[in-house]
Amino acid sequence: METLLYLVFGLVALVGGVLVIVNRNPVYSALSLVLTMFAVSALYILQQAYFVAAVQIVVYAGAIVVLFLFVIMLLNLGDQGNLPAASGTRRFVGALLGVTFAGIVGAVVWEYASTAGPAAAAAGDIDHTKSLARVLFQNYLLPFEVVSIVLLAALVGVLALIRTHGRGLDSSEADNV
Amino acid sequence: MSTLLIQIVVALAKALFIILLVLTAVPILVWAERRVSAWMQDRHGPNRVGPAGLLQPIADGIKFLTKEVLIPAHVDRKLYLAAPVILLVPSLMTGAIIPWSKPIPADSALGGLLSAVNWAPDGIPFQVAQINVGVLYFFAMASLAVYGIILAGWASNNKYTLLGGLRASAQVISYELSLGLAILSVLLIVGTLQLNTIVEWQAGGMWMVFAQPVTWVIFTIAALAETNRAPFDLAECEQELVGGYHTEYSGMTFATFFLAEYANMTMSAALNVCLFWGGYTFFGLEQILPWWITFGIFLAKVAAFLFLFLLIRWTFPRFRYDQLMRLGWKMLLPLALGNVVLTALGLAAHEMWGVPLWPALIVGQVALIGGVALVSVMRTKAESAGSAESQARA
Amino acid sequence: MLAPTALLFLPLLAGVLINGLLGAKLPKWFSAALGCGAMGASFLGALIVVPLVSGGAVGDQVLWTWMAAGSFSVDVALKYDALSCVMALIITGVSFLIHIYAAGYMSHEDERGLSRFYTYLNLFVFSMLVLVLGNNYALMFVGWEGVGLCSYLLIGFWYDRERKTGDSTYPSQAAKKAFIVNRIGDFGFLIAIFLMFTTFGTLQFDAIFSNAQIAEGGPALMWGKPVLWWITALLFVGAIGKSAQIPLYVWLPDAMQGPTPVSALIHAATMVTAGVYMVARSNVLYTLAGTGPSLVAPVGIITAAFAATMALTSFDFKGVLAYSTVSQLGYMFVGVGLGAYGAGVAHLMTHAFFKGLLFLTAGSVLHAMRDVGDIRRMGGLSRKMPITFVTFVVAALAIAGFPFLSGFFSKDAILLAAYQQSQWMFWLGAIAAGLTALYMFRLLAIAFLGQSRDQKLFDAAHESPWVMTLPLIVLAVLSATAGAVLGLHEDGLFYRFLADVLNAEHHGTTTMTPMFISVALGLAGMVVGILIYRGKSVDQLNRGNAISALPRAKWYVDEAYDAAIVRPIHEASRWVLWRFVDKWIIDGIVNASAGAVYAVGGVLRNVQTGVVQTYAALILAGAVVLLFVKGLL
Amino acid sequence: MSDFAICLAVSAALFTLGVVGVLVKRNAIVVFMCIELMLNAANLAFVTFSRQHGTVDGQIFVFFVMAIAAAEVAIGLSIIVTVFRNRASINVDDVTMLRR
Repeated sequence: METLLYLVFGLVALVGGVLVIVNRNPVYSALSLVLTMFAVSALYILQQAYFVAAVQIVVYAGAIVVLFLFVIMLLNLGDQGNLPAASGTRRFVGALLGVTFAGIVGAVVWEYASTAGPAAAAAGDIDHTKSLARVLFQNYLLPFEVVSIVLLAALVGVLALIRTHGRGLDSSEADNV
Repeated sequence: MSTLLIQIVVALAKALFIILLVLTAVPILVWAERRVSAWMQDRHGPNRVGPAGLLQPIADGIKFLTKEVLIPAHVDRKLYLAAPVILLVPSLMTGAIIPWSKPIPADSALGGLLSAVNWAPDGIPFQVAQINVGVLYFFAMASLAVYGIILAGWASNNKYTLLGGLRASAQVISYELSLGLAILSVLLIVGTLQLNTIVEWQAGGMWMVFAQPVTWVIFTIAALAETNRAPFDLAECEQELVGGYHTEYSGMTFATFFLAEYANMTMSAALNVCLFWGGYTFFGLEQILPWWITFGIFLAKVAAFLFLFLLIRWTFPRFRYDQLMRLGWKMLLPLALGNVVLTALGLAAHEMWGVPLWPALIVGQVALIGGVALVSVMRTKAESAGSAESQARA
Repeated sequence: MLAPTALLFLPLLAGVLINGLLGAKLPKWFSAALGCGAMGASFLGALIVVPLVSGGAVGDQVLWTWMAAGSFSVDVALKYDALSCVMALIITGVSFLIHIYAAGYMSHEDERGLSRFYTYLNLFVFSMLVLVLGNNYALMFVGWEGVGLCSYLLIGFWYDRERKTGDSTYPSQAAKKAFIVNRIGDFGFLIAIFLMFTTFGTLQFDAIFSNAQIAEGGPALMWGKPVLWWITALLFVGAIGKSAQIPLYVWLPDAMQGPTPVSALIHAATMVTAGVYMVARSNVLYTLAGTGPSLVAPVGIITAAFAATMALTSFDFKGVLAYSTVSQLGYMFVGVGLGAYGAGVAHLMTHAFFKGLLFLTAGSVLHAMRDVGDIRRMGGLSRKMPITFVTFVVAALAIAGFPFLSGFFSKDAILLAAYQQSQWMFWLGAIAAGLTALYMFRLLAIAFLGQSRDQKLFDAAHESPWVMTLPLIVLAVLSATAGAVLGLHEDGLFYRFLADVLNAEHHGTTTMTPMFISVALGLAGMVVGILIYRGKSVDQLNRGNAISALPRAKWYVDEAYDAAIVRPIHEASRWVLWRFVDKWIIDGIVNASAGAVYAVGGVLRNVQTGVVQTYAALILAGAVVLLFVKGLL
Repeated sequence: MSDFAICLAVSAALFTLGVVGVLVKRNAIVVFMCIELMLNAANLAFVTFSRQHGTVDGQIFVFFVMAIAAAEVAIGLSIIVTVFRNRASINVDDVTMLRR
């Protein structure tokens, strides 16, 4: 029963991934991406990583893809948004490389998965948000702080990047919106 | 296997009940809105169809249903039709984690029926899903609501709708932060993400709002903005954008947007009640009252909140876009951050030095209010000094 | 011992750094005062060292480890013993006087020039102290190269002076010549150092000297000579270069292109004696190897006589003195070569006094004569510059071996050693002593006595200022009295002081015969010099004869070198190295590698599309290959 | 086929899809989406291994990846906006200044 769910959601994730690439319209690509996100989130839930699943939705679906959509619409690309796919050669090379890569990775995964035993016993503790927080803020406190600095840097970087000289942000951007 | 199937059936039944509940609430809300607005503006409002116009929403609904769904040319058909549904579904899904009443005791008729398939000593929770990341789930679903708006705006292939969609997405992303931070301080105090536990924590009249008034204010404002209700309804402001993101919609598709907006309001109010106003509890009375009366208490509280939303809508003028952004980023966000810090400090004082919890939290809130007052006074002074200076220079 | 060491070295270092880095911005008086002050402080340090050393044995002072690689380890360490502190005292003392003198002599330079001059001068003394105080051959070599560098810089001090018409030498040319000729000697020195390391496993003096017996008994290295013979011979090659002996003396006369204080300090008093010091320092080796009598002393005595002939025919004031220096250095090598190390060092010291003095008087004269050094345009200068004249006379008497002046003691000690060991060397030395007196008094007679030959220059001539005459007087006093005061006579104070370091050897009995012979020849030379050359006109001076033609042309040594070495190298470089090796082989390699890079780049350029995805694809391809290889392994 | 293997296989396939998308697509925004796909694939693998090993460290890593992804998207999209402002194009083939 559970394995069926794994298969279904895995399949949905892959279909979403394929659609991201196949769709010519970036808006559809973004929506396909959301589909994948949901499917992956479902896989997290199946593996009892509830908190990660929720955060996955909040961050990826709720923020990141919305940002994508926001930019797509802000640029208002019109026909330009529907760029034709790359040339035949590039498609071929890309596909070839991808298939080779997938083959190798698949072989590795298969080898590993077939030798791996059943899931470890401590799984009961995995779903607990508190234990997650404890590990995060004790064992990984320094990386956590570093990540916060990275985010700050990104914030400053974005401001520096989109600054237009001589024009305030409020007037120009706000008017467009 | 069969147990699982029955569990699924029960869950589906609960879900269906809640959806129906919300969908029933919407016509009443529509009617209430029109009557309240009329009352506030000193006019009659709808009063022809049925007693006091009570049947007016039904007449409207029939009209929407029978009207042709007009699909303009040059729209993206699929997304155009999907957008209202995408908007409605997450708001209905939100209802899954709301504890609508106290657990249904096993010795009651309904409880007996349910416990036959799903035995629980403490009774059957009147809650579709007791997810252990409950509040986060609500948060996730709320953040999805923006897709409906943004897709509607884009799919309509109309500059007004597009602008409406953009505004909505920016607004929702901005206020999500304050909303999350406001919820965070509640979570810090209770120490769990499960909504029923949060409600039980407040049993006996120790409602969160008494300990966290500032948090409640932040939450309410952010939630209003999240639901695109006035005074934050810039995505659909008639004066600038005709009808905003739903300009191109008509008939049942338009009705779905309507439905979604009121469903959103209801869920937002329900969460507000759960987090801050004790949910189904009422000063300990819920211990002795039967579960369906606590359900009634909960509904009454939600209704009161909805009434508050209506009052706000018809009282406050709409924000300008830059004012909206300033409020979100420059006032609410710092305030929410400070709130979290002070709450955490209060909790730390409680846990480490044994300071009683409530005074510790209240002191934090008072300090926050004092800080806000100080900053605003200083800013006013600086502004007046600045203007005096500029006048002198002029 | 650390305090005197610091006093010896640090002021000079400070002077070098301050004058070198900030000199152009400092006022001239400050640069000069800084240079002289640093020198004076260093002299003070040397004065402190002497009683410490004479009071008892002072061991080597290890400052820090310079370099260590495997068994090879060299310390920056100083050796304080009688020899090194005598050398330090001579160097700092004479240098101090010359520093002061230079303040007057170089007063026409601008701020840049003056500070540069004092920078080099201080750096020179610093290097010289490293040379004489180092306790191993590596550190000695550092000082050796340091003084060589300073010599190069100072000879070429007026590097911007053009080639004078009809003159084959000019400062930058002379500087290069000195540097390159010295390289030949340094090459020998370096090989000697390598040999010592492979033989003894160390470069420290004491360790080498105490193990020298082993090497002496070892197998023959080449041509039937033991390794120690080669070591000492090659060391002496270094000394030949630095101390201007045959066949590498040619750089020294040209080095007179430098400022006169430099000639006095470096090319008379201190640097050129470094070779003598080295041989004296290595006396244990030389005594064991027997190289001294067979190689060092013959080279020295031949140089002494040979250079004297050229001094006799030169018309350049400083040129006479330069050849005289070469000649006197030859005497010193005779001393140290014949085992009379004390005598050699004593002559080194007295020579520093009187030859320094002679050069300073030369500077004084040049100063007065507007840098005209040709003695045929001088004459009668004794009337214009009495102090210079008197000090010159004292110095000339000292170098000529006039009884009881300093040169008398030191030169006769050397001639005594020669008399005891080798008759031909003694007679050649005695003749050279006579020639020394002859050319000195020839110079005296032409330049200072008689009538002026260039009235315009004569009228403008004047006595030098006190900063220049004061060192003259001090040095004159030293030249006159050093022998008697310091006890340069046999078994005197000086020799007893040095006895620990220098194993004085006594051959046969002491005799007065050589002294009488050399004094007689010297006095004869003086009288003859005065009589012949006093009041000669320019034409009479120019009129040469068969005997004087060859030495006047400097025996065509420069020309011979030019034809035998310089030209072949030039031509070979031009036709083989440049036209063939450089143009075809080296340029070919360079161009071929550049062309290969260009060709490969031309192919790889296609990868550089600027499209990020191409790069991503390449990265992925690399990852695939890596994974594949990893899988295969 | 165990659940574990399914998740890993999905992860690998998703990653490959992302790679192919990055290589093939021309629209810079979609290229970014494909990068997100790859990150998600990695996250899925993290969570799967975390479950397999019975520790939460893998999930912690997912948070870090998400935080970095958020930063990366913010920067990346603002770069795209800037490029679009200057060149009126979001075709990655048009942005070839790396060549010079």
